[in-house]
Amino acid sequence: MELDFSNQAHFIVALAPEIILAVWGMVILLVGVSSRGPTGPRASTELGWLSLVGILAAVLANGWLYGVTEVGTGSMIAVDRFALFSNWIILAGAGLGILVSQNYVQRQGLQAAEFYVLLIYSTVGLMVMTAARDLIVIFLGLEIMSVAVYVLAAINRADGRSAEAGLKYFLLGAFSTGFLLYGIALVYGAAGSTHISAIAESVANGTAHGALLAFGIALLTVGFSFKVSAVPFHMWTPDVYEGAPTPVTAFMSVAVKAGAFLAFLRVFSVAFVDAYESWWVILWWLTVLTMVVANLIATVQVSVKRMLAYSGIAHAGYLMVAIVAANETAAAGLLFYLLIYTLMNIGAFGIVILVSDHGEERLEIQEYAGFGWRHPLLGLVFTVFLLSLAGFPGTGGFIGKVFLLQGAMEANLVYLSVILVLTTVVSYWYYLRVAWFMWMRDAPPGPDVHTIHVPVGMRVALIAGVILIVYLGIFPGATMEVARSSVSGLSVIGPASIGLAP
Amino acid sequence: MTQFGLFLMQAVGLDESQGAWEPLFPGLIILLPLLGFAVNGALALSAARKSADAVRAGGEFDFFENGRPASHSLPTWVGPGVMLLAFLLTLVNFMGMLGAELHEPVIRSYWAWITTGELNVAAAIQLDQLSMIMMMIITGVGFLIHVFSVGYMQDDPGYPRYFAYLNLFVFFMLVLVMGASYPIMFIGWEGVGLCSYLLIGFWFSDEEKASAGKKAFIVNRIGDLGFLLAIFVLYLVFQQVDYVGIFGDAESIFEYGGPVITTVTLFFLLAATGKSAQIPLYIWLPDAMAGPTPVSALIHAATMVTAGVYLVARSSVLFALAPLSSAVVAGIGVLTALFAATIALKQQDIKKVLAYSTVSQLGYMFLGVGVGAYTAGIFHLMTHAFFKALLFLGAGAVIHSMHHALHHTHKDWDAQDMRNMGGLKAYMPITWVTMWLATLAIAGIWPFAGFFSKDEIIWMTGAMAGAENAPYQGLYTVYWIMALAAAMLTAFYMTRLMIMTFHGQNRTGPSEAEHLHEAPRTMWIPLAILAALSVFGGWVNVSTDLRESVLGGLGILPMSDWLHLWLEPVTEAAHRVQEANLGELAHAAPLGGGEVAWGLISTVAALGVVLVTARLMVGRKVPVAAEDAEPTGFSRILFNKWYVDEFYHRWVVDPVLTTSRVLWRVVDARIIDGTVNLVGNATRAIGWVGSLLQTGQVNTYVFFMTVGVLVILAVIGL
Amino acid sequence: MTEVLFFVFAAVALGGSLGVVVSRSPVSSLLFIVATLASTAGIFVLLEAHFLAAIQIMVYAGAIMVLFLFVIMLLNLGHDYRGDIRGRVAMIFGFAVTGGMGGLLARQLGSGSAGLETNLGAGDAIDAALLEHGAVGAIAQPLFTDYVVAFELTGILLLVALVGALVLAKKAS
Amino acid sequence: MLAESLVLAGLIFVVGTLGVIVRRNVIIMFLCIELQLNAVNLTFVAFSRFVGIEGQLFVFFVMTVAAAEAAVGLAIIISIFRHYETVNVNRFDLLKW
Amino acid sequence: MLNALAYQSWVLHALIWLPLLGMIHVLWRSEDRAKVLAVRWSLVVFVLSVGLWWAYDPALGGGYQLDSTRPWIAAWGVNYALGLDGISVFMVMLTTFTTPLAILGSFNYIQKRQKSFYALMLLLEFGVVGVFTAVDLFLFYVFFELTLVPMYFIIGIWGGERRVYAAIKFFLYTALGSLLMLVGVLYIYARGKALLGVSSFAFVDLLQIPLTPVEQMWLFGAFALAFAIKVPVFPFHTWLPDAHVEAPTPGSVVLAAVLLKMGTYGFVRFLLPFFPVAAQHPTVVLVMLTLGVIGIIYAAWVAAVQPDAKKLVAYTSVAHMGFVVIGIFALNVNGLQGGLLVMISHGISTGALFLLLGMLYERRHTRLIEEFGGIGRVAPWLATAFVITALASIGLPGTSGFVGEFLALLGVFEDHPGIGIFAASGVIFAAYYMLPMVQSVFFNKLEKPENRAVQDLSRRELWILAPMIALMIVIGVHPTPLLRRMEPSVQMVLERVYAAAPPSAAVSESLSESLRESLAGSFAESRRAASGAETAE
Repeated sequence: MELDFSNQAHFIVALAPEIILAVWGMVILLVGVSSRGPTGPRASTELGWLSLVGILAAVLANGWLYGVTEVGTGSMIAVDRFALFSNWIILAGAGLGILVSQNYVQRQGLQAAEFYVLLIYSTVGLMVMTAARDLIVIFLGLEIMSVAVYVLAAINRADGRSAEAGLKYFLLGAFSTGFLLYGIALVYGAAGSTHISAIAESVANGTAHGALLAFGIALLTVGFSFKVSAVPFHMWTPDVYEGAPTPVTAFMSVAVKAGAFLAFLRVFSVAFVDAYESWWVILWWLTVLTMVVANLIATVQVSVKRMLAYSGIAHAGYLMVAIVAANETAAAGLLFYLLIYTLMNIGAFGIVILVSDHGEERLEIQEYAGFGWRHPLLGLVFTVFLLSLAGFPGTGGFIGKVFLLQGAMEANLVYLSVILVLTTVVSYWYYLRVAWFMWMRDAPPGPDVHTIHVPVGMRVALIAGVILIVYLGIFPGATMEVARSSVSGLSVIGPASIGLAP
Repeated sequence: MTQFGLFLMQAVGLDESQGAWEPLFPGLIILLPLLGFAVNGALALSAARKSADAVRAGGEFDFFENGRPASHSLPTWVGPGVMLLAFLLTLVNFMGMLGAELHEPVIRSYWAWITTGELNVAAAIQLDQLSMIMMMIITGVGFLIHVFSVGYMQDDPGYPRYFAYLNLFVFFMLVLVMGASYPIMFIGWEGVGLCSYLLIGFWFSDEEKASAGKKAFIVNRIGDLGFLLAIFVLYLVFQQVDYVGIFGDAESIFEYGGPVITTVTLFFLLAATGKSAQIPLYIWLPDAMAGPTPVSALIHAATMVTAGVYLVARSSVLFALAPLSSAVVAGIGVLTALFAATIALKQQDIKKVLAYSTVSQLGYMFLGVGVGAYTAGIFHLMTHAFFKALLFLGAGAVIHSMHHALHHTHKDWDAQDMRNMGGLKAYMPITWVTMWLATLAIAGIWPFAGFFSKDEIIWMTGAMAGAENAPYQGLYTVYWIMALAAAMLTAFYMTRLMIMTFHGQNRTGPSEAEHLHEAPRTMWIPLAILAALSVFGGWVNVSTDLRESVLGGLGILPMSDWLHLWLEPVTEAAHRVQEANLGELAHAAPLGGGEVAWGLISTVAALGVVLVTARLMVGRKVPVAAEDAEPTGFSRILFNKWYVDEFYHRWVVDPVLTTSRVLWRVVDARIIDGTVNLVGNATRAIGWVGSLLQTGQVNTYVFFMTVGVLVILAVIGL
Repeated sequence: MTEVLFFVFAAVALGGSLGVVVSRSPVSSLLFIVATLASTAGIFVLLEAHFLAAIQIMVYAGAIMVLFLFVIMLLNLGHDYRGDIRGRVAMIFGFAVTGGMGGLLARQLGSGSAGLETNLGAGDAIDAALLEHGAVGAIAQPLFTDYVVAFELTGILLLVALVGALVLAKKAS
Repeated sequence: MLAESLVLAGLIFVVGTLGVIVRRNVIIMFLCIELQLNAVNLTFVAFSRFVGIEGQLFVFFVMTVAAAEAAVGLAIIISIFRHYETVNVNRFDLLKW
Repeated sequence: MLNALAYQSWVLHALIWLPLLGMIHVLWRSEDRAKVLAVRWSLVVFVLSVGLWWAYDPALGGGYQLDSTRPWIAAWGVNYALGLDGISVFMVMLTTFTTPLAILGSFNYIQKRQKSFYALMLLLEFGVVGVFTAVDLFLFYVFFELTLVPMYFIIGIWGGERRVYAAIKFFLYTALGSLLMLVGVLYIYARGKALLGVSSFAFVDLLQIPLTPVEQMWLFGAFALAFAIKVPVFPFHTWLPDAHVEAPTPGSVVLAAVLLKMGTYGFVRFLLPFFPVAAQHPTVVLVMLTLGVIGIIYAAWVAAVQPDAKKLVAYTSVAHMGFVVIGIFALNVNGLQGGLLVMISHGISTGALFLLLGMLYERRHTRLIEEFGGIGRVAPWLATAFVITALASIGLPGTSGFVGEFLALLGVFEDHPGIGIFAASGVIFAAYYMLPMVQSVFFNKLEKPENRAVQDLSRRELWILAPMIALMIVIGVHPTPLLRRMEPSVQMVLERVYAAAPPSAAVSESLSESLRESLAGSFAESRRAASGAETAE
């Protein structure tokens, strides 16, 4: 039996960044485990830089892909602008994640090679997932990412909380995978294919089996909602974010969430766009619940890390508005916001990593009393990140939020927008609370025993984050254009305008 | 003063119409006191700085240690000086106007004050007969009081500040009477209130005095509200606020006795009751005696408190068009006149007696303008300015002397309590004589000034009661009787004051009595001039009926109807309205009898009261204040001023304060802010409850996820 | 015949799954699930997915479940299962929720799939492929061509799992 | 037979879900999740009969994923067992609220 | 000369960006240089802004002048568009005038972390000038929100005991409103895109969008809430006393003088012209007027019983802003002009009051009224300045406070006499709250030894207060130049409002017309008829 691969050769091009990264992951694995590899205290830093080289190569490849013409929308792997923009976001998340984790990995004595390798492979999984046009591939990408992150969450074997985080993430993740899979199965049964273009076609011309499709969509919603941590499928998030090593949390909160959202968007706005009527109400309510519940609970958190976890859930709520709105503006807003979110959230976690200088200590908000005056630059940087998270003018967070709101407005989702801003007000409380501890409380008397050393990688990440956030807050035009052109490559745009939400 | 002006006019040969009249620097009249204020104010500020340094060091700065410093000598010349210049300038203009036979007011507009939309208020002054007579009183009497003050206040460390305030007061008072529109008048209206506030509380370290100033200001503001509202209504109707425009159109636009004009005039009445201390807002004036006595003379007797009368006279057309309001004005006036007079009967503080006397006399003026006798009201305003200023200044001289005497022996007696005085005529003969003249004038005894003005008011009240078409005729009869009664009371309490102060045994104490002395020259000369005016001032306006009679000097008095004629251009519109609507006024009093007869009756009666009172009281032994028993019975009620202050406190001030506290503590802090905080706290509380669901138990998480799935499936499947 | 077999397998599968949930010992749970997997494999055969039926037995019921058993033994979990099943309230809620879900699913799937059996001739295509390539080949053909990307991805997945298991399970150095 | 298979799969799935809700032994919870996956597999196979071979391919991939998850999952369970000396999930509550 | 320098073309940009440059400069240099630099920069800004008085020419109509537009976020049609009209020109000048004085007034008060403080003050100026000069709604919103941050830190870091509570409350409360407004902004924008195909946030473009009455009502609500909280209008005012009491002196000054004006400015700039149908809906007007009147009276009463002088003045702000609100919703020229003038005058007089209270606080370290007494004896100049300012604040004629209140009340009275009467009673209560405080602090016996040590004004303090007091009097005596400059723009706003209503619904004029008519005797009627006939011919 001859196998003819000529039709598959283009995958090598289409998946160039992923392949580069995957291969690079193996290289690092080999370097890391070989006796000639880097040893001693600097090992993790060096491996980190090495991993960044891979990320950089993937970035270059991704840029190169802009010059490549796609073979057609029938391909399982998309090389459209959307996928490429998604790659930027994910690679940015991964790169920044590596930068903020170098010192941490070293001081916690984690297994550096494995750490970076898993991080790289989860990146690969994410990139595959966002580029995929076939539910099978999406599922596999998701699983690669998930399995890697399960391990990453539990990777600090010295810490029971890390293990607990890993276990919870794993158990609940696997549980949700069941729903996702079941959904895929039902959609497959209803539409007769796992390829999203084919599904879209079948949904559009009505050949898809209505009852099965509806349940399939519902279960897919559940599956994706879990990954993006939408209420009530969010309950793993705070525990896992709190327990996992902080750099992993940072990475999870941005890249993983971004990947999930991008796949979510692609599936729902391409495959199910014509079934919009059947799913938008569900998503509308999930969105509302997510925004409200997350923001409310975040107000009572005492741990900054856990607060940021709830903040991440809240942001998921904001981002889901874009999916409910299902139009070009909203989709572009989603891309733009994810980019901003990646920058600011990693930045915020970066500061948390710096403050918790001996591992997972000093996470409580009280520990930040007087922080701003002891470390003015770090305080300022953190303040910018917080303001951006809160969505304040002058930062990218604001532009992103406005972008999302515009999408909602175009879809006439007025109530949703109102709820979004009301919950944003609630969110001001907990973001500003950190700022007030930093600047308005005096540090405990006596000399500062916690000298904070900012390693190079962290410095790069923070500076890049702050500059980009402010830049995107003031001059968002070019990036917005790119985001918009990226979604116009996504073949499907939702209904222009629908009625008011329930 | 007007006599003098007349004389001058004739002397320089100004006569009858001389074509269009150009006023001479009218703006300068206003500006001069302002200039004085600026100079004195600057001196005051620098002096205060010195004094403050001393106070901070724990002592008091003695300005007179090394002779008078410039800050305490310059005001002597600047303060009265600007007043003299202003007076002379006024005089020149007055004479000019006398010769010009002006029928239309002269208006000088300096700049556009408020210009927006259709509203156009110019910073303009209006010179007409009414404002001219007021300016004469203000600058003339004002000048005299400034001179008096030099003597009275010269030892006070706040000397420059005093003159600064006094000059500022004159400035605002001139703005009040010279303004060409209601808003400009309102500037003066509130400005004089401010100065009154500052001067009452001149010795601000004394809480009682400072509070008195505050009370005056706040009560006045209640009246000012009426003023504002009246302006608003007028603007609404006329789309302008200038006198000329409003008075020109008023007759054609307003229906006689219509609701709107009644509203406007009642608002104005509210304003007037505040400024002129009429029921129900008179309560601040007795307290205002806390200020230096010359201030009481100038502000709380001669000028500011008459602003309400001026307002009504100025708006005579409007009030003429509103018979109801006029009746209310007259009613409030006569009621106040009688009411205040009863209180004055039992006061022991010399200034309090004069204060209630002022309230009472202002009541007469209100009665006058209320019955449509605008000229009579202004006439009484003028004569009252003379004799009441004299009385206050005289009282000031007495207090000054008493104060010095008591100060010498450090006796902590009240220098103002008449029970501590007695027999002062021996020590202060000039004061004694001049004050008796004023007393006779205020008592309405022929031929003193007060007789002519008061008699005309009472007579006009009677005439209204018998007018052809006058509404509320019975009411006016009552007014007339009340007015007569009040006149008798006036004669009584003034005689009582004079007897207690100047006659009988001296009660000051022997060692103190040695230090009692006559007032210095700067103080008694103004007294003398005012005394002359109190005697002769009434002769400029002997009414027609009296002119040829014995009471009118059998017609030998020159220009005896002068004020009527002089003010005719201002009041003619009002008179026209009155004639058209009221018909002819009665020529006999309600009880019959003509003006001459009633003039005689009232003079004789008043004189009788004076003589009887004097006879009864002169020999009576008066206990000094410290040993006096508490009054009992009805006199206790009078002594306590009918408990009106207490009434206001109980039913107005306290409720407002209590309500304010409730609003703050309950409504603001609990309800409104409580709601705000509740929202915040509830948000967090809900968040806290929500966080409890996050149990850390995987089973729980799974359960909630499954519930979510179930709900979603149910929504889709059902 | 097929019908009868189907219902037998179905009964065993369902009963087995219930056994997993209710049995106290992890080991018996494990045995119940093996039963379920095996009967499912039987149903696979009835649905003419022969290859899947085979690997279901070998890989799933065999290898994976043995791994489970290995871990159970390793952790020595044979005895202490008091408190393993949650309290009555949780049970009631659990049954209510899952019962509702089951009802909904059964209703929707039972009636909802009605039109599907008739209008597609995919079964014939599968039969043809089976005839042409054999049971393994019918799957292998698309697996290595159309779905080669997915296949390669499973490679990465397994690599990740390998590294992960290694990282976590190896003794701390 | 499609409908019957689908319903059966659905029921097995639900039972699996129930197991995850009511059991506290991590391993049994994991087994219940495997039950769910098995149910999905059944669904795929059932559909595959009427839709196309991709369903069967999918089952193949799901089995691979199940294997990978089992490896990692059991490793995590071993790892956590080292800290808590138990596999009872309600003891794993350091992280909450 | 202004023309020779091309002043018109760059001044607005300079006014916005110079404070920001100054901020960077301040941050760059050492701690002890900060205050001098901050004063210099803000003075430069002020000096530059003075030219606006001449550069803005009311003869050219009420539209925007000195305007310039550069694309900012092209995709959304957002422009960096600046301009001034008669309404905003004085707000800008008020800002540039107040900021240097506030900075000067903080020399003694701010002892720690000076650099950050002065940097934040300049940042605040940047934001506020931006608010008043932006003619692009998006830009406006950005600046509007931006002002929150520096103020939050100014209150929270340099404030009093409960500073954090006050700062948070200030921030959350005002943000709540402005975020709802953001939804409104984007809704309008979306409507513009949908109905006209215009992607723009420019005021002029947004004004073209035909919003339905229902939409207008909702949007009015969203905008009104945002601005009402900012103003603050009763019952949204409770953040203000807290913020004022806790804020450091300069913070209070800027808060009172400028930040509150952003709310009322929003009323004039947006509520009236953007939603004319809603703005003149009888119920809306009634509600706004009622809230304004309640604010006037209620705040005055509450102020009167405050033991804390600063809190008292804070409540008076609420009362003053009540005058502004009723002036604006009088919906006629007098009312609007009055409202705007009260804004200016309140900015100066209340700003000065806070400065004076700050000076007292620096001397005595307390704000409790009962702790003072007889201060006039030891600090006569301070007392004089305070009394003058207090009198301006309670609207004594001849001071700036009067003209505005007079016009605002007049405006209300023209169309709503009943409400006007209640509102006017505020003049009584102004005396009721202010004079007792003045008495207790400056008059009465000098009993406490601490008070005896109080120093009089220093030269610096004198320089701060002198221009403010001078302005209070100058504006009070001759407000016409201001009124003339504002009038064309005010007229434009009103034209816009009334253009939206059917002729019969135009409330203004109608009352006064009908009143005149009903009053007029037959003579006047015939006269009017005659003159009407003449014009008809």
